[in-house]
Amino acid sequence: MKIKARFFALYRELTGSSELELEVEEGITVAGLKEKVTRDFPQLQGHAHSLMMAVNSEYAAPDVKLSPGDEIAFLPPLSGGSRG
Amino acid sequence: MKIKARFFALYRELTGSSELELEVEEGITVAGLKEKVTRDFPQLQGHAHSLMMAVNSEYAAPDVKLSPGDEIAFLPPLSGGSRG
Amino acid sequence: MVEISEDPIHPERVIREVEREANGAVVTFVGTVRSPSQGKEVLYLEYEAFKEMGERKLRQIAQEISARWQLADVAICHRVGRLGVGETSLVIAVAAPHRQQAFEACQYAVDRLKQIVPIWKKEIYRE
Amino acid sequence: MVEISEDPIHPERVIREVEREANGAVVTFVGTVRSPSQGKEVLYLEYEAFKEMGERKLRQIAQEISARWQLADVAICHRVGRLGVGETSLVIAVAAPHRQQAFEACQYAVDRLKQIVPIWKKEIYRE
Repeated sequence: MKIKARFFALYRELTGSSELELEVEEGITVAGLKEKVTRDFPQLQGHAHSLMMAVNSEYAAPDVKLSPGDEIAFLPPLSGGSRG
Repeated sequence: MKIKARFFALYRELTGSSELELEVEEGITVAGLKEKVTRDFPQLQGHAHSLMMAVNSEYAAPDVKLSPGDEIAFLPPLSGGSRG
Repeated sequence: MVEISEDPIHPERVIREVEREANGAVVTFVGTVRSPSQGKEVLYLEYEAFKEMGERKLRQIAQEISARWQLADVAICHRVGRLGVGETSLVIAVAAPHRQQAFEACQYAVDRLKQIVPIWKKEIYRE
Repeated sequence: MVEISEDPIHPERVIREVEREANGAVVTFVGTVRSPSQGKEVLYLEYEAFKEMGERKLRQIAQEISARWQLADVAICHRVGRLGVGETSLVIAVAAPHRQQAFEACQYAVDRLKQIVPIWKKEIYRE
């Protein structure tokens, strides 16, 4: 099945992509996709521990199963707001 | 000696004056002036307990002695700011 | 900057007073005329101040804040005269390098203003 | 009203969003780009957002506040893109009948934003 991966900030810079369409096996989980993507982009490996993931614009636990057409976002540690 | 008395808000309404020049004895204290003024304006008597006084734009204790030309303000309970 | 004046207050102008390159956080309190009040519909409100003393006390509050929360900048404007419902009576802006200080100091300024600044309010109700 | 946008933010416009006749107190947080930061002179700053999710999370924060502090109105604007030193990155305005609620809820909104809203900052230093 096809899903869409989106990379932000540091992950966009490391992968060189902001958006990718990926072919993955049916029933893959969030954790499974994370594993696959860090295999495909070894430069992400040092950052995998701080990675948060969102499915269709909502934070998702590692065991959530993906469906065709899902949009999965790879989110580095947040730093919104101001320094104050 | 001459001093200046100023009345604000409720006290201005009760006395009908915002400013009065008063002749008082040398060495009179803040408390002494308060007594004299509540004698001259009996309508202030019910409010004397909540009265704050300032000498030359600074809160003053009852035992402070007044000097010629001092400006003494009679201040009702404060209600600045907003209701919030 | 502290001010007691009959002119309408623009919060943005007050905020701009305390913005400095070193300050990351500005916390602002805006007080507006509310209706209903005490169960009654407010027509308008009259604020009266002992202006000279009031501005002196506002400066004192700003100094107290600088002493207690180092590096905090404060601006306070209180409007007096006749104010309609929804109009702004008070703006306090506090800037500090860190937001925790700015929140604390702004709250302190509002509390202190009610305690020591000689300003009086009269609510005029319908009927 | 919540918004993540490249346009400059006007605090007064955000404050106006939450003003209601029943609200006496509006507490506002304004975040600005600071320099120096971590001992280095900041040239400018780049904010990047996952906009759809970010605005959804901002709406969630507004709902959390309405649930916890009854009768509180919230508006949040976060700017993204390139911001110079002194420019406003964030404005949060919270209005409530009483100031204590407004202060607490505004502080909660800033903390929560840093926890859950997908926005990233990059500081570009001189040299």
